[in-house]
Amino acid sequence: MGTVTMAKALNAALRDAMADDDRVVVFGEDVGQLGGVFRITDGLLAAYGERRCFDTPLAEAGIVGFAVGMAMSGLRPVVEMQFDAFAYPAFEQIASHVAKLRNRTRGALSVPIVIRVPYAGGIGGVEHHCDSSEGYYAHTPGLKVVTPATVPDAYSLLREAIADPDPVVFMEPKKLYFASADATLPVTTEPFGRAVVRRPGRDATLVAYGPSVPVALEAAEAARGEGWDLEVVDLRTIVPFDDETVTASVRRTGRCVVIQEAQGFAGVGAEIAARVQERCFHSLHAPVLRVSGLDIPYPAPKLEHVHLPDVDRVLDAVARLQWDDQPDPRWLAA
Amino acid sequence: MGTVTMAKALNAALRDAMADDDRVVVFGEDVGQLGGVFRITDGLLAAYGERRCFDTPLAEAGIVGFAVGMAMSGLRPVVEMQFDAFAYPAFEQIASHVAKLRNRTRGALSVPIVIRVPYAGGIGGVEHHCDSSEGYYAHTPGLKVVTPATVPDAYSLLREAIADPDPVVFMEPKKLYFASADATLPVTTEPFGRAVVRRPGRDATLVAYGPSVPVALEAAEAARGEGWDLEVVDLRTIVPFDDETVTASVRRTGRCVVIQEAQGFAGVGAEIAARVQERCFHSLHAPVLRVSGLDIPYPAPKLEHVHLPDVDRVLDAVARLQWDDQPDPRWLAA
Amino acid sequence: MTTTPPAVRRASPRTRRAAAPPDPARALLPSPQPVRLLDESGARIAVAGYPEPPTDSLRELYRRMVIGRRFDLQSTALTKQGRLAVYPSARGQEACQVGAVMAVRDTDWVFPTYRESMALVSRGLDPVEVLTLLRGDWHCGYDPAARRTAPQCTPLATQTVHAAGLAYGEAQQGRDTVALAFIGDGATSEGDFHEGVNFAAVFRAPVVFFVQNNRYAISVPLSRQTAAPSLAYKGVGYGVASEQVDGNDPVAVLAVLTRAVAHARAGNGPFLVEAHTYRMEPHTNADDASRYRDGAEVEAWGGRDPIDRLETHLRGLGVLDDAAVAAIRDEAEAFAADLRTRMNAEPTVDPLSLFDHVYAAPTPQLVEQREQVRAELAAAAENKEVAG
Amino acid sequence: MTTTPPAVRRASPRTRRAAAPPDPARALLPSPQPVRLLDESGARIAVAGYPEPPTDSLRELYRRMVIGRRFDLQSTALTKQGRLAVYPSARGQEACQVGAVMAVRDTDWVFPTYRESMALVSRGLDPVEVLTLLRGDWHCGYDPAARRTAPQCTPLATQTVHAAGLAYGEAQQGRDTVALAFIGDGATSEGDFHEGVNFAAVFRAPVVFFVQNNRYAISVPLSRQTAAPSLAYKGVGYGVASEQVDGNDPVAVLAVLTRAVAHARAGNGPFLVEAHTYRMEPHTNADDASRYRDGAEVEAWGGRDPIDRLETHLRGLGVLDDAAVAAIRDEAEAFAADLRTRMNAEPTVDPLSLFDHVYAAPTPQLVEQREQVRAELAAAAENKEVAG
Ligand SMILES: Cc1ncc(C[n+]2csc(CCOP(=O)(O)OP(=O)(O)O)c2C)c(N)n1
Ligand SMILES: Cc1ncc(C[n+]2csc(CCOP(=O)(O)OP(=O)(O)O)c2C)c(N)n1
Ligand SMILES: [Mg+2]
Ligand SMILES: [Mg+2]
Repeated sequence: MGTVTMAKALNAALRDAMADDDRVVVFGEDVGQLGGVFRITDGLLAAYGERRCFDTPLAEAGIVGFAVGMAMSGLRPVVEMQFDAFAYPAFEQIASHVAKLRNRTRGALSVPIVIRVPYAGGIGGVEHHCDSSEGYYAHTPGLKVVTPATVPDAYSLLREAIADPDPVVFMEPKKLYFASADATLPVTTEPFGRAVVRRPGRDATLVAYGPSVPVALEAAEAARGEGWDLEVVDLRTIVPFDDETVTASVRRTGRCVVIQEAQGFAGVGAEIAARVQERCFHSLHAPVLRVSGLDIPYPAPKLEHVHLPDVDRVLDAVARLQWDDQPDPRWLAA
Repeated sequence: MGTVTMAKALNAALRDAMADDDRVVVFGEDVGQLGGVFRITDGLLAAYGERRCFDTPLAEAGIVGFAVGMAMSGLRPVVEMQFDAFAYPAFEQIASHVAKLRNRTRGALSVPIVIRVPYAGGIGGVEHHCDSSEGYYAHTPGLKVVTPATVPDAYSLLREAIADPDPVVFMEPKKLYFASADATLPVTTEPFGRAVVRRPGRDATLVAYGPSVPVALEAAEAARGEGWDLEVVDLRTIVPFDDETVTASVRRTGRCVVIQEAQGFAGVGAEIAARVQERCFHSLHAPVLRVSGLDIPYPAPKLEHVHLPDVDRVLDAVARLQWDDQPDPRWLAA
Repeated sequence: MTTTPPAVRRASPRTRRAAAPPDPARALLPSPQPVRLLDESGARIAVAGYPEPPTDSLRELYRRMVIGRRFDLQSTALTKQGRLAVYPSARGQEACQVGAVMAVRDTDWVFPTYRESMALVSRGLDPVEVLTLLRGDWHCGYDPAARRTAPQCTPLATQTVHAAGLAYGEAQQGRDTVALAFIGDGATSEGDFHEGVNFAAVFRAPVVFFVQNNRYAISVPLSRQTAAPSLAYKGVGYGVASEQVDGNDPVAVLAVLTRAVAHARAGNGPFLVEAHTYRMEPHTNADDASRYRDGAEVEAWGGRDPIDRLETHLRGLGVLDDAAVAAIRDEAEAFAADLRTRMNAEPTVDPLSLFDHVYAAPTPQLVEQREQVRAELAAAAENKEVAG
Repeated sequence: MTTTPPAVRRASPRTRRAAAPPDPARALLPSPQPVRLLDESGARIAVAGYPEPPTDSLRELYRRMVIGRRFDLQSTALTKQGRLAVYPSARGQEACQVGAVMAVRDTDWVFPTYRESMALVSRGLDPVEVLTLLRGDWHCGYDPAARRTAPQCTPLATQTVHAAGLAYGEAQQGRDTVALAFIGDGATSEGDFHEGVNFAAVFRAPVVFFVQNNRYAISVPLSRQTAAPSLAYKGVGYGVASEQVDGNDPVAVLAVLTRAVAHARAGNGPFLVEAHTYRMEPHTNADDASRYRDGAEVEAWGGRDPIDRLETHLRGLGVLDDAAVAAIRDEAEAFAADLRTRMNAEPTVDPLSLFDHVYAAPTPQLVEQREQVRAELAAAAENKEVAG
C-alpha cells in the first residue's frame, strides 16, 4: 500500500470495522462533518451516514454514558475524547460504570466500547491538551489499556479493540499521528497482551510504549556509539501486561530502563519497575531505572522539551546502570 | 483527654481550625444539619453557623469548583466528598484546576483547599462506597495526598492540611473512623513529608499507610512467632513522599514488603517498590514485594475479606523474602 | 448542517410587536401546580389531558402498592435482623414506585436507583434477587439483560445517560423500546442529569425521566438543590416536554406516566416528570432522620397516604370491598412470609468467582492472582482440617 | 431547614382553577425573541426595561470594539508569522466581547475562556500578557489576582463553577463583587455548566453567566447542543432570571448586560444571558471551517457587522464623524503596531522555573528532579561551549 500515516491507519481501521460489522457506531465531538480535529474519523459520515457516525452534544460524561447505554442495546460504540485532559469529565462514567458493569452483573451485561484518547505531548499544544493519562486507566480494573507505537499496530490494535468483548481505552500518541511508515493495510499484528521486541540487544532492556517507543529506538541507536547494545521492548498493551516478554528480556540483559512520557510518580512505569525487580531480581545487575516526565503539570510549549524523556535522558539512565558494578553514588549519598 | 476515636479527632481538628481562622469554611453534602454521614462535621453548623458550615447541592464537581472560586476570594474551604467513588465526578476539577492553578498562574493564584475523602473498605459497604482512590491523586502533580493511620495524626495532619498553602487530598480510612486511642488533643505530630517508624525491627521493613498500617502492625506482631523482627513504616503523607525514612529502614533491614488496600496495578505501592529498589538495590536481599488489593473492582461485602490485604497475606509475602537467599521459585518457573 | 442567521427567519422586532409569534417554550412548560386526579380525601378531580386509567389498572395498581409496602416493611425488618446490610426504604413513595413501572411494558427498559427495590419487585423481579445487592452477596442479583432492568444505580444521576443511550440505540435498531429512568430530587443537581436529559433531547430518544422529589437528599432539603419554582421547569431548557404531578396520588402518577411513555414511544422525544412525594422512613435504616426533620412534618405527610387515597377511590367506585382488600393483604403477607423464609438461607459465594467477570477472559495478571488466592484458600482449608 | 408539604401552602386544584395564582416561572423566562435596540441598519428600537446606555459609554464601546477587532486581526496575522502557536478569533463577536466587560467594574471578576482575548484586552490587560498562553511561554501571562481576571479557561464550562464560588465568597466577606462568566454555546452542554448555574442560584451568588452563542462548537452546530427554543430558557430550570439578546447589536448587549450585572449586584442572584452571534473566522487558525459551513452563511453574517451598526447609530446621533472615526482607527493601528513590535521579541523562559510553582515549596522529589535537570542543562551548556 506504500506510505501510510498512523492517522490514516486509524481511519482505515474504523472504516473497515464499520464495513464488517454494522453494530459499530462512531461518535463524539466533531467526528462527523469535520472528521475529527485530527481527521481520524474523516469520511466516515459520508461513507456510513448519520446513523453510524455522528456528532454529539459537547459533554464527555454524556458521550461515555451514552455509549454504555448504546452498548446495552447491542451496538458497539467507538467514542472519541477530543484530547486527553478532556476525558476527565467522563472519569466517573469510566471508573464506576464502563470498568465495572460486567463485574457488577456477573457477565450479564458487557460494555464492548472503545474510548479513543489522543494523548501525550510533543506537539506544542497549550495546557490541558498534552496530558499522559494512561496511568489513571491502567490503575482501574476492568479496563483494557492499549497504545500503538507503529502504523501497523495502530490499525491492528484498533480493529482488535473494536472486536474485543471488553471496554478498551485506546490511547493514541498524538505526536505519532503524522509519522508514516511503509505498511499494507489491512494488517494483523500480535494480539492484545503481547509485547514485541522492536530491536534485539544484549546489554540492557528499554521498556517503552506509545510515544516513547521511537525515543527508545533512537536512544538504542545512539547507544551503539557508546558501546551499548540495547534491546527495545514495545509493550503495545499496558493492560493486559506481557510479563513474559519483558521478564525474558531483562533476564537475558540483566539491566532495564523503563520510559514513559507521563509524570513518574505512581504511574505505569512504576508498575513496570516494580514487576521487573520482583520477577528478575536475581538477574539484575543494577536497579531498574525509570525515565519519565517530571512530576509537574504539563508545561507550556516552550518548555515541553525539558519535561519529555529524550535520547539524552535515556542514555544518562543507561549510563547509570552500574556497568562497573558500582552502586549509584546518588543514592549512597542520601 | 482519654480515649478518642479518629472520627472525633477529625471533628476536633475542623472545629479548632475554624475557631483559629475564620477564613476556614466547611461544606459538602450532608455536612450541615446531619453532621456528615460519618459525623465528622458534627456540631460545626451549630457552633459556627451557616456561613461557615453548609450543605451544598448534590454535585461533586460543583463542590470542588465552588471551593476553587471561594479560595480565589481568600477563603480556605474544606470540602467533604461523601465516599471515595463519589469524588470521581469532580475528577476534572481536581486534575485540571485544583492541581494546576498555582502552576498555571506562576503562583499568583493558590488553591489552599482540603478535599476530604473517606476511603477504602473493610466496613461491609456496598459497591462504589469502598474504593481506594489515592493512586489517582498521587499520580497528579500539584496535589498533596495525606492519609492518617492514627488518632493523633488524624488531628494533626488535618490541621496541617487546612493551614497548608497547597491543595491537599485528605484520605480518611473509613474502617479506622471508630477505632479509638488514648490521645490528648490538640496534638502536633510530625509534619507533612515525614514517615514514621511505628515499630522498629531488624529483619524486614513493612511500608504501609492509612488503613493498612494496623494490618502491618498486626502482621509484625504475628511474625514474632515465626522468628521475624519486622519494622513498620507508616508513610502518613504519600505526596510528598519520605524517601529518607523509607530508604534508611530498608537499607538497614535489607528486605521490604509494601502494603496497600488499593488494587495493585500502577498504584502507590508500585511507586514505593520502584523507588525502594532504585535507592536500596545493593542492600536488598530479596525483591521488594507488594501486598495489595486484587486487580478487580471492589467486591461485595461478603467477599471483601478475600480482596483485602490481611495478616496472612502479609506473612506469606514476608516468607517469600528469600530468607535462605534462594530465588523465588514462582518467577523462575515463568 | 448549516444554520441560518436569526434575522432571516425571524420577523423584525417591530413586526413582532404587532403580531408576536406564539412562544415555542409554552408547550414545554409543566402545569404550574402538580397534576392531581384524586384529592387528599380520595375524591376525583377532572384534569384536561389526563383521562382516568382503566379501572382494572387501578385495581392492579392498588394490589401492587399494598404488596410493595409490605415488601418494604419486611426489608426494613430484615436489616434489624442482620439479614440485610442496608435498606433504603420507599415507604410513602408507593404511588411513584408502582405507578411508574406499571406505565411501561416488559420489553421497555427500567433504570432504577438504590431506592427502587419496591419498583423492581412490582415489575415482577424476584425480591431475593433484588436484595442481593443489599444483602452484600454481589453487586446485582438479577439478570439485567433478561429483565430489561439496569442494575440499581448508586452513583447518582449516572443512569440517566445510560437510559438516553439505550433508548437511542434501541430506536436506531428499529425497536419501539422506551427507557424509564428513575432519579431523586437531589441527584438532579449532578452534571450527569443535565447531560442525560440533553442527549436524550438532542437525539429525540424515547426516555421518560421520572424525578421522585421526596424533598430530601439524605438530610439536605430541596431548597439546597434548586431555586427553581419546581424541578419540572428544567424541561424547557432542554426542549423537553415536562409535567409535575402529586406523587402521592396514584391515579395521577399512573395517568401522567402513561402520557409520558406514550409521548416518548410515539417518537416525540423524551419527557420529564417530577412527582412531589415524601419518604416516610429515614434515608436508609442507618440514617437518623430526626437530625434534620421534625415529627410534625412526617406526620403531616403520613396523612397523605397514597394507598389509603386509592383505596377510598376504588371503594367509592365499587371496585374494592372489605373482602377484596383483605384478600390483597393476605397476598402481601404471604409474599412477605416467603421472602423471610428465603432470606434466612444465606447463599455461599465462591471467592474465586471474584476473578470471573472482571474481563470476558481473565488477564495473565488475574490468572496469577486467582492462583494465589486458590492456594491461600486451600491452605486455610487444610489448616482447618488439621485443627478440626 | 424543614419543608412544608405542598398541600399546606398550595390551594386545592379546584380552587386553583377558579383563580390560578400567577406562575412564578413567568418572571424568569427570557423575552421570546432576542432583545434588539438597533436594527440591522443601525436604527434605534425601543424596548421596555432596556434604556439606551449613556452616549459616552456607547462612544467608548465603539472605540474599544474597533481596537478589539484590530487586535484580533493582528493576532491572527501573528499566527501566520509563527509568532503565536494558535489563536481563537472573536471577529464578529466584538459587541459581546467588549459590551460584556464594559458592563462590569475593575473590582469585579471576569472568568474568560480561550475565546476572550479580545475581551481581556478591552478590559485593559496587556495584550502581550494575554497572548502569553497562545505564544506558548506559560499557561497564563497576566496576574489574575491583580487584574481580577481568572486565567483563560480551556476545559469547557469548568470556569462557571469557579465564578459561582468566587462570587459567593466575595459576598460572604461583605464585598459587592460581581463575577462575569463567559461561556460558549457548545459548553452549555457540559455538566459543569449545570452545576455552576445551580450553585450560583441556590446560594444567590452574584454571577452573570454570559453565553456567546456563536452557533458552532468548533464544527458542531447549535442543533446538536440543544433542542431548546433558546439556551436562555435554561434559566427558569434553576430559578435564574434570563434574557436573550442580539449579540451583534452592541447597544443591546451593553444594555442587557448592564441590567444583568445590576440584578446580580443588588443581591437578586445570578442572571443568565444568551447572545446570538457568529464567529466570522474558523474556530482557530488551525481549523478549516469550509468543512462544516458554507460561504453564504458567513457572508450573510458579515452583513450584520456590529461595528458598522454602532457606527451608523453614533453618526446618526452626531457623536461620531469622519474625523472621530479616523482618530479611533489610528489609535487601533498604533495599538497593533506596538503589539507587533513587542511580539517580535521572544522572551526566554527559565527551564528551572518549571519546578517553582508546582507547590508553594517544592517537594523533595521535585528538588531531586530539579537538580537532575540543572545538571543536564549545565552539561549541555558545557558541550556547546566545547563545540563552539
Ligand atoms: C455521585 C454520588 N454522590 C453522592 C452519593 C451519596 N448519596 C447516596 S444517596 C444520596 C442522596 C440522594 O438524594 P436523592 O437524589 O434526592 O434521592 P433519594 O435518596 O431521596 O431517593 C447521596 C448524597 C452518591 N451515591 N453518588
Ligand atoms: C472539557 C472539554 N472538552 C472538549 C474541549 C475541546 N474544545 C475546545 S473549544 C471546543 C468548542 C467549544 O465551543 P463553544 O462552547 O461553542 O465555544 P466557542 O469556541 O464557539 O467560542 C471544544 C470541543 C475542551 N476544551 N474542553
Ligand atoms: Mg430525595
Ligand atoms: Mg460556539
